[in-house]
Amino acid sequence: MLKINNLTVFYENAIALNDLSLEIGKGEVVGVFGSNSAGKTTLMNTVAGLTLHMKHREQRKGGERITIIGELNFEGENIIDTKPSYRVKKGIVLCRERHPVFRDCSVQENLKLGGYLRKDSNLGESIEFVYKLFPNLKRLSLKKAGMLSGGEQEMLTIGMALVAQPKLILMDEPLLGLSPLMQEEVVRAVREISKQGVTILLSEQYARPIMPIVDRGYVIENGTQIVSGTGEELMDNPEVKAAYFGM
Amino acid sequence: MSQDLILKVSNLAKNFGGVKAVNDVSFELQEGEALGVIGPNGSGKSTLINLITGFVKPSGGRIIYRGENITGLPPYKIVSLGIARSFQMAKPFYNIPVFKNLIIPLYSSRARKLKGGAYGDRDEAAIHFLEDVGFERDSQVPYKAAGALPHGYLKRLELARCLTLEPDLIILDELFSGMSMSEIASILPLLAKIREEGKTLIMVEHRLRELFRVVDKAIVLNFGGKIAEGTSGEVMDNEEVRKAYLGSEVLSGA
Amino acid sequence: MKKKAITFKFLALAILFLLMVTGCGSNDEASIDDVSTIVLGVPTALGSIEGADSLKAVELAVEEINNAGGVSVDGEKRPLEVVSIDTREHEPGLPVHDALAALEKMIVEKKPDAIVVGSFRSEVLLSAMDLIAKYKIPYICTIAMTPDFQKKVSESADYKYMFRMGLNSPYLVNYLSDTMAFINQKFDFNKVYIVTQDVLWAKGTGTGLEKWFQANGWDVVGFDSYPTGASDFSSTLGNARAGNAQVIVPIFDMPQSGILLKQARAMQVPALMAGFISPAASDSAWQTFEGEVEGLVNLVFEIGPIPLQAVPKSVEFNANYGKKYGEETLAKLSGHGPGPAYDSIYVLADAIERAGTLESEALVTALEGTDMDGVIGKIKFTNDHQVIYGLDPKETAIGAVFQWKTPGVRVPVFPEVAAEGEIELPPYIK
Amino acid sequence: MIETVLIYGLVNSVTLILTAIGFSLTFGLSGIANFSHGGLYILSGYSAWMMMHYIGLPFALAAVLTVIQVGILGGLIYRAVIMPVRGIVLSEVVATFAVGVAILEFFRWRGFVTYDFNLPLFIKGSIGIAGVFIDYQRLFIIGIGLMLAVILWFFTHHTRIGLALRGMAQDEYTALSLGIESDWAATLSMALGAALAAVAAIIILPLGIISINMGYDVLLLALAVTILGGLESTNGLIVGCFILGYARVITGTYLGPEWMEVIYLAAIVLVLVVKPSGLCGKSKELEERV
Amino acid sequence: MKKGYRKERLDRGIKARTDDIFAICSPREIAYIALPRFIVIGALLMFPLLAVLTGIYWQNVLIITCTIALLALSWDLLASAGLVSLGQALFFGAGAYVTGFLSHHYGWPPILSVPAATVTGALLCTMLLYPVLRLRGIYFGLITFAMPLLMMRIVEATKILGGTEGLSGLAPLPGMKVELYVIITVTLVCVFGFRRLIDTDYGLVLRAIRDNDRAVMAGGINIQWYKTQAVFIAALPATFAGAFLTHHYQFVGMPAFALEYSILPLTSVIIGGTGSFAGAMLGAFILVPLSEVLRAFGTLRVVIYCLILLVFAIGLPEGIFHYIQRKYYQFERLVPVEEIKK
Repeated sequence: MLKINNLTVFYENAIALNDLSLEIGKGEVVGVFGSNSAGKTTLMNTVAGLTLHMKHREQRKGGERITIIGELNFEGENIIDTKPSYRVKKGIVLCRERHPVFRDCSVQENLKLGGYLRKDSNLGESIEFVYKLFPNLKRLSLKKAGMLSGGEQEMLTIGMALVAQPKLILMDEPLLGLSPLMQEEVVRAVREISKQGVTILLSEQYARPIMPIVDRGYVIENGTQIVSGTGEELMDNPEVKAAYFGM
Repeated sequence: MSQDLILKVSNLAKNFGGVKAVNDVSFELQEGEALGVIGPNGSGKSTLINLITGFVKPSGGRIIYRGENITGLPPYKIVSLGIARSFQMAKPFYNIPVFKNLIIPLYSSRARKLKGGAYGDRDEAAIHFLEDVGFERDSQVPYKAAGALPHGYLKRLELARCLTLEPDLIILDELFSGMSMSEIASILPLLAKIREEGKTLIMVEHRLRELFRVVDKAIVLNFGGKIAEGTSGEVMDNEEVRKAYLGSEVLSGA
Repeated sequence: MKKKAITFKFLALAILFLLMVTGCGSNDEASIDDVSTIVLGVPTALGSIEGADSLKAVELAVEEINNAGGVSVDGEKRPLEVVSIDTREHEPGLPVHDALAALEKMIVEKKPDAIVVGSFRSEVLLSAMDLIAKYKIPYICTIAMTPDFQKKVSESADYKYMFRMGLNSPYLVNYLSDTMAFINQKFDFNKVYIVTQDVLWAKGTGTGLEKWFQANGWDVVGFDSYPTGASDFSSTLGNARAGNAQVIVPIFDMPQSGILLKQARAMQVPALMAGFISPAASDSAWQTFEGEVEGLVNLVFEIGPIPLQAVPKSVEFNANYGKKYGEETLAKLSGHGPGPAYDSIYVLADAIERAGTLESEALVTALEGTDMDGVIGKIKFTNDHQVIYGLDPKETAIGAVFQWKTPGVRVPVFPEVAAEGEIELPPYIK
Repeated sequence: MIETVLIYGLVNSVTLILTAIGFSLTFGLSGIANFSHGGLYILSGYSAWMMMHYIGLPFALAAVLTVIQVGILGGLIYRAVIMPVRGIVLSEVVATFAVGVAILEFFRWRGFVTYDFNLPLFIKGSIGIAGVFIDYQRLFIIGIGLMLAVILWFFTHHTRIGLALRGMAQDEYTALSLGIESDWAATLSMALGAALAAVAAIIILPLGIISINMGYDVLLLALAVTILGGLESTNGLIVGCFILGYARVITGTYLGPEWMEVIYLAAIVLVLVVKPSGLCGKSKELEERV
Repeated sequence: MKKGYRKERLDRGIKARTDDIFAICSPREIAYIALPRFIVIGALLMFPLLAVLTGIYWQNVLIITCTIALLALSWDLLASAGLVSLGQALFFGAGAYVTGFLSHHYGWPPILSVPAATVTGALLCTMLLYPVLRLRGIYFGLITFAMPLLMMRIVEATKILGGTEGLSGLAPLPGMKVELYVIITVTLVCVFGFRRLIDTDYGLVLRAIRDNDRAVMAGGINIQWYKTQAVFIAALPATFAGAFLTHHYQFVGMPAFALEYSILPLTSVIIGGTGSFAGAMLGAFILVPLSEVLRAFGTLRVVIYCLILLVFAIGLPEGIFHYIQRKYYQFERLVPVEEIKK
């Protein structure tokens, strides 16, 4: 579905992604694991097109600060030079890290915004689906999103992406900063979404809770992929295990 | 280990526009102890720290530090009494070299008092403190711009910033968040060393396994209120804590 | 993309550099002074209506004199030349130094033999006096109105180069108080409300007027001053209504005073407006205000912008001005400035001819002895270098009070010598 | 007396709302402090006047055309001036301020300084309410001002585009990742703000005469009430306008108009000393809770 | 740009070597560091001696330029401590009025009243701003914006200090040459002094307050106190400028709080580049003479001025000084991406 070939990203002279290649098949749940500053967020942002947006903005201010080289092959089309909105239309939606929701809008409004690019009028159905997935949100639907707890905001973030009816959801550290209870809830939701046939690419640095549902995983360090394999394979790799999955 | 009371928090409360961020929280801390503060997101952990360190003025309650009422004092006075804190999001001063980041606390009145009023070589002292938390003096790292540091080092820098003030009570806000296992593993001995020096520790954490390798007891917050207090086992077995926070995952052997 | 950005940057730098160079260059060109012309400097706020009109009046006078052969200095006929510079004084937030820099630039680069029109704002005039004392150039100002000008002139001989042809605020008080006495006599009104702009000249005039009212048995219902730019006058109008004021004396030269006029009609305040509102002074105001100025009694500071049969020269001035600049421009002529600005050229020409030199000391002495008929009436200076204003154009210079009447005409009603109609109560006063 | 204060206080407050709402909206939606607001306001006045006098259009048509035209101009200003420096706040301020001053001074250069420029009233005449006379134009101001506030509220809360604009204001990158285009949203917000400035000009300017210096005053007023009310808060703007509007009329009536400005500026200083993030800006405090 | 290549910015070799002061050995390296500074100092000190060439008018312009440069420097120092001021006119006016008061009522000569006004004015401003120092960003900006307007209105409404008329005929300064040298020296001292100050540990604390005040508070530093000091230090050059120009024109009045004294320094710094002080000065030295040059355009002047301002603000958002500095210190080159990937 998505094939990333030799993706390289520079911030000024610093290299954030170094010749990274990975593949995501339809319906898979793929995990990208690595410590902070390993390049996970850059990868996610680059796939979603945000890095390109940042690059353009920096360029206008003068100075060639961000360089993106490589190929992003989504359903047979190279999307490396396309705008974020185009990618959303194609079906790639990103849930950014630290669940940044629209704080001053109500939960309901947030979800509506998720369906911003949808032309059909079945927004209500999708929102109902999200409410079914996260019953908590329904209860809070008129509350301002900024008043929600971190876990609820993460649910909302995922919910917004779902309303956009994506083919591929990118989740950047969905479990970061959540309590164990909330982590469980999110993992459950991811499994549920995957069952609907949506492809999922998620990144996480603390992989233990998410491992059971990941079909395939990549471990990256300093922008380069060092190990890849199925969930079990990764779990069995002693080096990786020590570093990323807890003792 | 002496058993003097170092911090006594009683009935602490804070409202933000009608929201009770911290509600009637009390606890005591003996000299040399280490306390964990856990709870779901938004349960008021960070606010609690902000209240103790003076970043937020409480709506009610008292904070006694070594017999002195420090409720509502400005942060710099609280620091000068010997309480230092770290931030959850380590935001260094990006454009200046790493060691220069420590000049700020070294410039404070507390650091100057400790040095007996002497000016001293601050740069040298800064490097010294960086070494303490695992930076290598002879590598390029301490002289590079702080913005280029990898996350793990940022957290170490954050810790170094606290230690520079030579505090008696250290409050660490989610030190482990965003660190990899190996990074945490390398920082644990450091925390152990700090405890050996007899310093008191308060840690806000989500990473319970790692937390309980450092602290003796913990309090659990939910919706701003304290729902449990005790050793790791006591906390873990508490039914209310499980319901509100832990879920079904069993964290044995911590 | 990148290339374009770089060229763009260099282009910007190049433009800047070019401007710097040409700026310094034009510096030298200007100093090539044609010996045969007499240079008159006009440093004023050219972006203001008073400044722009005064410059036009000056140019008209210069054209007339040059057509007649120029001014004879020491037997030699020399033409006049006008140089002007914009001081932007009328703009709020402009520091005094900027206006003074403009004045100094003109003096240093254009080397004028005399300066006319001059400062727009009182404080600029006062601080410009020190500059003029340094450069010793005869200076006839016609816009700024502060009485402190005369105080300074009489206090020190350093300031003897400065003269004023325009009205000052004490004279303004006199005119207004005389008008009020006239109104009192005519309609037996004695309840008055003063409302002024919060600037030096207007407030000073208001205070002077208040004293006169109190001394003459009037009941001053209220005295308000509005900051320049105020756009709501309901509090004054409400108070005036509640206090049953019969006359409202507005003293304003800001455009927003038009709001006062309209708002007074809208709030149906049954009082006669008599004072000075600059937007209502020109001939085109009836049209602008769609007739809402009816009944307003307004002062023209110095005649010139309004033709007065009693002063033949003012009629002539209006005709010539209309010929040169068009009737439409004539209709917009401001109520303060153009008359004396026009006359000051003739006064200067006269003084130069009498002195027979352009040397400033002699010129100042000659100016002090001025006695001639002009657009504004008889022109004579006092000891403190102020033209005397009075009620008879044969004796002194004169300002005129007119009333707006249907179908949109300005009828001079005061002073009585110059009156061409009767003052009447507008229909909205019962 | 008290009736005058009540009614004209309302007029003043709503006038303030109208003058500031364009500025505040743009700021709230895209974080752009549009310092050309005053310039656009005066430009609208002159543009409508020119359409009426040079082309001979009826006022209603000229007004509509002006609003559209100034709206488009606002969008263009974003594209040409703000986009290249987007994100550098001070550069944005300086650039838009330069545009505004250039517009104003251009008119001054073209000689638009005489007292002949004014727009006609919608309906002439006045009406007595509780013994206080008020003209229809001012009633229009109250009516249209309040109507605009309601329309804008509806627009930003219940339409797709309005929601998208608000979303963009709160978190740009999240909005981007949902397919909302940031430059498009900002252009739209600038255009809206500019159009609102034009609407304000067309309703308020008929009260008096159009003058260039008013452009600077309008900008100052807009800036003051927006910050006083708390940035990006429409409720705050309205509360701020009412406080300042009534403060002005009350001081004007009971203390003398010369104190109007002093009280008004002092009110701003006082409010900010007591409440550093403006009257309705409490989001900052909440952030610390997490 | 060529595919597979990227642009890289690298320090020039000479820059890398001269970064450490002890490494300098060759005249070329000394010149590399010192020349830009000496050219500026030299040019400024030479200016008054060239009276024949420049004419009295341009000398006058230089005085105004230095005045604005001082205000801009003051702005930049405040901004370095995170205080974005929109009201430099407050400082200017305070200095101007204090010296005006001393000179007018007590007849102090400028040599006494200017220094006294500099210090007293700065103290007064610090006291005025003390209660609002906890405000940040645009809120502090608005307060400072309102302050000079408020002062102006207070002078107007209460009629103290000459009211709307102001105080005129104050004692003059001893002559153009002395004036020029005094103000040039003060400007240079401020530029280089501030540049040095901001590099010390003290300056570091100020900059840190701007970047992350919470971290500084956690570092045990009383930021309120440091901000107060910053305001006082920053106010000094501005109050001096006010006092100096007051005696230069022998007049002080309400326009001392004029908006332009707030806007010009701000635009100067934006055009020149923030944070470097040299940028602030450069900006003033471009904008003020530019404005004078444009007088030739009469009433069109401001329009052209604004358009040029716009070109600079958009074309070089980082500021002219930073742009020049970057070109001086760094070069750019295209490198194939493969080469850097190790």
